[in-house]
Amino acid sequence: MPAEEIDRVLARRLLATMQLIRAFEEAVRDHFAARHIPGFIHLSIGQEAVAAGLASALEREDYLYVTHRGHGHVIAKGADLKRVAAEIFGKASGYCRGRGGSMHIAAFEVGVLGANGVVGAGLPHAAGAAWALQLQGRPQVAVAVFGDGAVNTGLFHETANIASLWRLPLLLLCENNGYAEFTPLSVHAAVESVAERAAAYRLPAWRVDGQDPLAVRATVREALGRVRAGEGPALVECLTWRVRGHYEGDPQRYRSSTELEEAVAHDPLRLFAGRLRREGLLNEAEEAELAAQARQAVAEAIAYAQEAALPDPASALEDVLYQPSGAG
Amino acid sequence: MPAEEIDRVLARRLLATMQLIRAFEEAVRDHFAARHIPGFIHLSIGQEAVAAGLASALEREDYLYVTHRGHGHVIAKGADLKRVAAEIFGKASGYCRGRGGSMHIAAFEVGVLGANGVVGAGLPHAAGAAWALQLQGRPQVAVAVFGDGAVNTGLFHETANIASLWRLPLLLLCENNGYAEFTPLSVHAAVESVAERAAAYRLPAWRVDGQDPLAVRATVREALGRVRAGEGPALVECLTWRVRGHYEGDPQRYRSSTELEEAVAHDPLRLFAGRLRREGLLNEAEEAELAAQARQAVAEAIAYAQEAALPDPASALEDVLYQPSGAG
Amino acid sequence: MAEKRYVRAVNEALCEEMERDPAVCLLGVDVGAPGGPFGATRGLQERFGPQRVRDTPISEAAVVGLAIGAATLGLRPVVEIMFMDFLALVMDQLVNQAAKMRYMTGGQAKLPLVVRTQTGYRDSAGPQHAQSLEAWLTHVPGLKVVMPSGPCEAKGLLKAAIRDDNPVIVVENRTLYALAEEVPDGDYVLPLERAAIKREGRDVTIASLGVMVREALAAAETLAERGISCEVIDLRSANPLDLQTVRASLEKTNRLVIAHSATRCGGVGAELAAALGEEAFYMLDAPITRVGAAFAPIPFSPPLERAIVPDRTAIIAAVEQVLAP
Amino acid sequence: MAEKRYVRAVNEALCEEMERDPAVCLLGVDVGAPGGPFGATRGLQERFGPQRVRDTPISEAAVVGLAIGAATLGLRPVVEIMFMDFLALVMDQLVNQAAKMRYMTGGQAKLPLVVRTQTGYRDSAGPQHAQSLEAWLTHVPGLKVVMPSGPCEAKGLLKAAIRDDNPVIVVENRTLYALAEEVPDGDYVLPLERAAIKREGRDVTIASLGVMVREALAAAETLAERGISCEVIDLRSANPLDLQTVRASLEKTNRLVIAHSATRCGGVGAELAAALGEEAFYMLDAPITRVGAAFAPIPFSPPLERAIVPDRTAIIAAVEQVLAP
Ligand SMILES: Cc1ncc(C[n+]2csc(CCOP(=O)(O)OP(=O)(O)O)c2C)c(N)n1
Ligand SMILES: Cc1ncc(C[n+]2csc(CCOP(=O)(O)OP(=O)(O)O)c2C)c(N)n1
Ligand SMILES: [Mg+2]
Ligand SMILES: [Mg+2]
Repeated sequence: MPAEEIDRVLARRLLATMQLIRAFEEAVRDHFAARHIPGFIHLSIGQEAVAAGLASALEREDYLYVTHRGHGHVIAKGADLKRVAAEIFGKASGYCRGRGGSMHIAAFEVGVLGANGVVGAGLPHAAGAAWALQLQGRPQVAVAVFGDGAVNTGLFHETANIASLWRLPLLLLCENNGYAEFTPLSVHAAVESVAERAAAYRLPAWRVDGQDPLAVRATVREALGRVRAGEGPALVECLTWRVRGHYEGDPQRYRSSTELEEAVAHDPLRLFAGRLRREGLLNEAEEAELAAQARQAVAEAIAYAQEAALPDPASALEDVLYQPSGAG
Repeated sequence: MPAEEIDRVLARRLLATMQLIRAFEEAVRDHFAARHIPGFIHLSIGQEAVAAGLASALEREDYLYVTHRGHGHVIAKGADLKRVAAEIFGKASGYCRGRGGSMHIAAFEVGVLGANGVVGAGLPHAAGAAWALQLQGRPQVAVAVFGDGAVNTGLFHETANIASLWRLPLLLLCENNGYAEFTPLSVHAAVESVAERAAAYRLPAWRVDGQDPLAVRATVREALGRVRAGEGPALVECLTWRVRGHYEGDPQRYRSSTELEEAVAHDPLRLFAGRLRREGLLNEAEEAELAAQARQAVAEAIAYAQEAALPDPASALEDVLYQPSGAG
Repeated sequence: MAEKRYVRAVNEALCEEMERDPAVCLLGVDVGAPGGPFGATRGLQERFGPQRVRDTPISEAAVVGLAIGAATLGLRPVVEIMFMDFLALVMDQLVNQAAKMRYMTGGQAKLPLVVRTQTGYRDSAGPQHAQSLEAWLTHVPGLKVVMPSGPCEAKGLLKAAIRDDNPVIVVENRTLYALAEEVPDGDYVLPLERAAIKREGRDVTIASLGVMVREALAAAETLAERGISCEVIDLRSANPLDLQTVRASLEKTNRLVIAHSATRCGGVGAELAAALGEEAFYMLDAPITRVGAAFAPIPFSPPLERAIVPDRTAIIAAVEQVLAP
Repeated sequence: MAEKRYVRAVNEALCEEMERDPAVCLLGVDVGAPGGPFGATRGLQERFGPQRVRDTPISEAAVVGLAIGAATLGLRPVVEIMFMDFLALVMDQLVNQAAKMRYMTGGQAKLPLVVRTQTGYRDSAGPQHAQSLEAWLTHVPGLKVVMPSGPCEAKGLLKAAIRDDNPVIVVENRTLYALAEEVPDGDYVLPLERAAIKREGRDVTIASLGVMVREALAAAETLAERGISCEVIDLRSANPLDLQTVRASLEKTNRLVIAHSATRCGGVGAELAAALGEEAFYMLDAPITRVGAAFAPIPFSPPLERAIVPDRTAIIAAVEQVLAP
């Protein structure tokens, strides 16, 4: 982060977002372990600065596609925490009426158009949204979030080429946490830097410390400056650390304890809060209060989700197709 | 082509190969127009120097995967002209018993493991063959030929990444004729140079005049030197000119007459023969004799194909699955 | 009303819908400046501009993905997949994405998206350019699939597909592109989910799909000369299947032959036969008999291809079989 | 012979075949060092080295393509596709390439290639991780497809698949991975193309596939208490379907219920019902009745998922229905 003065309000907002994500995912972790949540869970603990920094650089009307590890982005984009929690708990009042769960949260009202259980599959959707924006002459952008593993899918390549060729208002945002499931980057990619691969599509690219929300924000703003100016898509690679396993329950046998310690040492919340304190922007009491607010919001959301009604089995056949009102 | 001295025998061999391909494809063109040949036909007229140069740099035991526009490569690799012709005419004695036709000629006996009607789909097959060679500790290489259009398929990307990561003995040989069907390169690719895209996979890459068989040969030899030495895959991009339409019958409305004249002006046979004459390696009588030999071989092959028996309809259900001998 | 070729009817439908609704736009390999590999989009880029009629790279999966994203934002994209065989490249986007998007988002998404593709055989297109794969799609909740059997259907079903708010796959037939018949001008829209009776008859019902409707009509003609009266149904839709229309016909004929181009084993005919074999069990005077391609890839050489793919002769044989005492 | 879990039986089959034949090698996301997402390949990279047990990038289509090329040169690759839903990403390589390769080259190619994948439901895996898509493959000439219903089949069918010289898709079931039963040690190989009678009975035949074999057996148990005797067939293979075994059973029972996890419409049961509805028409005392998933994507939330997917209760209801006077 450049040595410009940090805006106190912004800094606290970023910290608050990160705390909210963290508190939420820790609650999800615990409730999943207690078998209150069905299915699989992929947590972004350790990666919160990417979601907070990115979302802070977006307008509410911008569109966002996220991944299986998407809770953080959905929350940062402003989704209703209660409905996110309800979805993860499989409840009828969840964003997707309990049909999607953790891996498929979409919150159209805040521009989150979908998560995806198929790695890479959401990339062209974001490009298609960008194409629609371009055709409709609207000022928004579309953002695709994806991991380092997704870069090896054919869809990354096809999408990047088309987006560049058509100068789409699209931001490709890679969360490079060094792993695709249990496989480290060096075993799955011929080139360690995702940003380096962008040249093959004439995409301007940035590589940034994904543990620093201000750096992420600044880089995304710079990239989006070009995108919004009609200069075509851009790619931002955020280097980040996944603290938990690929999914909850993953014993992470493939990582040394040193490596895990290093991941924890890169905790973006601790690092950022520490820095704000050092720069006199936050004292311990304020930090504690922010954390308490986050925990409070999460507790309410989880309580809501736990009490919310399960979907009616009779609704299972609804919405397979869109039916114009009046039709059978 | 570097100013080294041209080997007379080699030069004539290259010219003879190009003439053979040209004569063959002209005959195919005419017989297709006369409705003696069923299906679709994609000719490589104008691109013969790539096939001749490439094949001259390969060993008979090396493996080759070609495209829908593959007659030239199959012939240059040494396939039996009669069986190639018979396949194109849909006859029982064709390489594929008439099941494949022009778009699917495989000639395993000379290492041609397949053409493909799905653009890009053969690329991973070549990489898989290369992986087998690596595992088996054999000295051969595998070569995938593909067009500029194929570079935009997801499979190109996935294959290039894996091949580089695994250091496979694979040569990726792109015939960049500037068109995918009727769509020019500038409309289908964000980056005009295919070789430039190789960096995204840390692939060493060369760009060469595909109208000059000696240049193609020298470049392929250089690239294969690395590949055979175990340094992993390489990419060679041959810039070439397609003279005919995408398929026979294509009126090429999308190309200006100037452009078509330019393509014809790049005729590799005329250029190469002219150069050999200028350098005193060939006189007109010799050139005519080589051409006559090619025409003669082609005439025999076509006559053979025309007279060859059609497949027995009763054989249509054979070889759907491999049946161990003795089994039902 | 004027005589129009099948491919021209497609073109007219696209043109009219693009006129009517600025949200309609086209995507695909060579659909733009070249006017499509078979001419179906000829003149449309000139008319509607390169933004609405976009040539794409050979990146079929991404192109369907783009259409999904664009449809979510209110466009009504029509994607062309050049050969139906290449649907194999886009199955994830069609099945795991488009088909489930509305359901999976709890109704938040609406996906007005059309994929046009074509199939055909007896033209030696070979093993990778001649398959009829609609049965795969019949198995997928969330998609609609139609197979126009002639110029009228080509226009009327495509217009309906474009106006529908769900992903619809339209499977044209290239061997019919040059076929001409009277096609209504202007707003001619056929229902997507309903079969049509193409010929009335008493003795046997022939339920057919796509190009096999033509073969079934030809077979019925021949059989009529032999005193056998066939009712020929054009199923039109492969997903959903209009069981009701076929069932109603069976009430009259009590005998059913199903004919499609696709491989017989596991084809749409299997579902139709199974469903009616259950529902209409006590109505049947003879086993439901299916006509389809033999269990082999479709070979290139004409005598081999003819040995694999079905035609009117096979339908005639099947009808005679279900009538055999 | 010892008690082994399903996933362990898979592991044993792979290990033994790799010992037996140095041409056997494994490919897939996380199959190497991590030992597979479900532990099926645990210990194999340590034992056979990283060249024969290769972790791949998330590039499923290319990985199946690699296996095709390698098989052509004499390797016997076993590819793991993590979830059956992701078969949608490799359909071109499976269908347009692997399945046709031998045929299309006029017999020049031999393709000893295995694709292992898995499916399952009732674990809230959600719409993109719970599909049973074998019906697509039933429609494809040139492939073999098996669905092991238990640990013995998991071992015996996988070994047979690896030894077969054709592309074989093996569809395991993750919800059975922890199930243990006695599995023969060493060379235990089951035929790929034959169904097995899992329980003899007189009144109704239940033909079932994969995990539904277990549900069918449980249903048969319950029905036996009610005096109804069911013959339970494990079809094992989805391509080809062993019609003969089912037909032979029908000769005795004259009533057939078919049960699979996949969406009922267009599932394997459709082909089976259609084929037997034709062949065994005069043997049937009641309509052939199918049990399968309802026509919707598979939702995440448990009560919704239960509403969509079939179980023993549905089988019991179907049996009672075909026995209703
Ligand atoms: C096409 C596909 N292949 C495999 C999987 C299984 N899978 C789920 S997440 C994942 C790893 C993704 O890695 P990355 O893109 O880096 O995202 P991260 O999990 O690190 O956030 C894999 C292989 C999948 N969901 N989709
Ligand atoms: C996946 C796929 N999409 C579309 C086609 C139709 N098609 C056949 S050849 C071709 C163009 C290929 O261009 P290129 O790779 O440059 O090869 P060239 O024809 O120029 O030799 C297209 C689009 C196809 N065969 N496969
Ligand atoms: Mg990652
Ligand atoms: Mg080209």
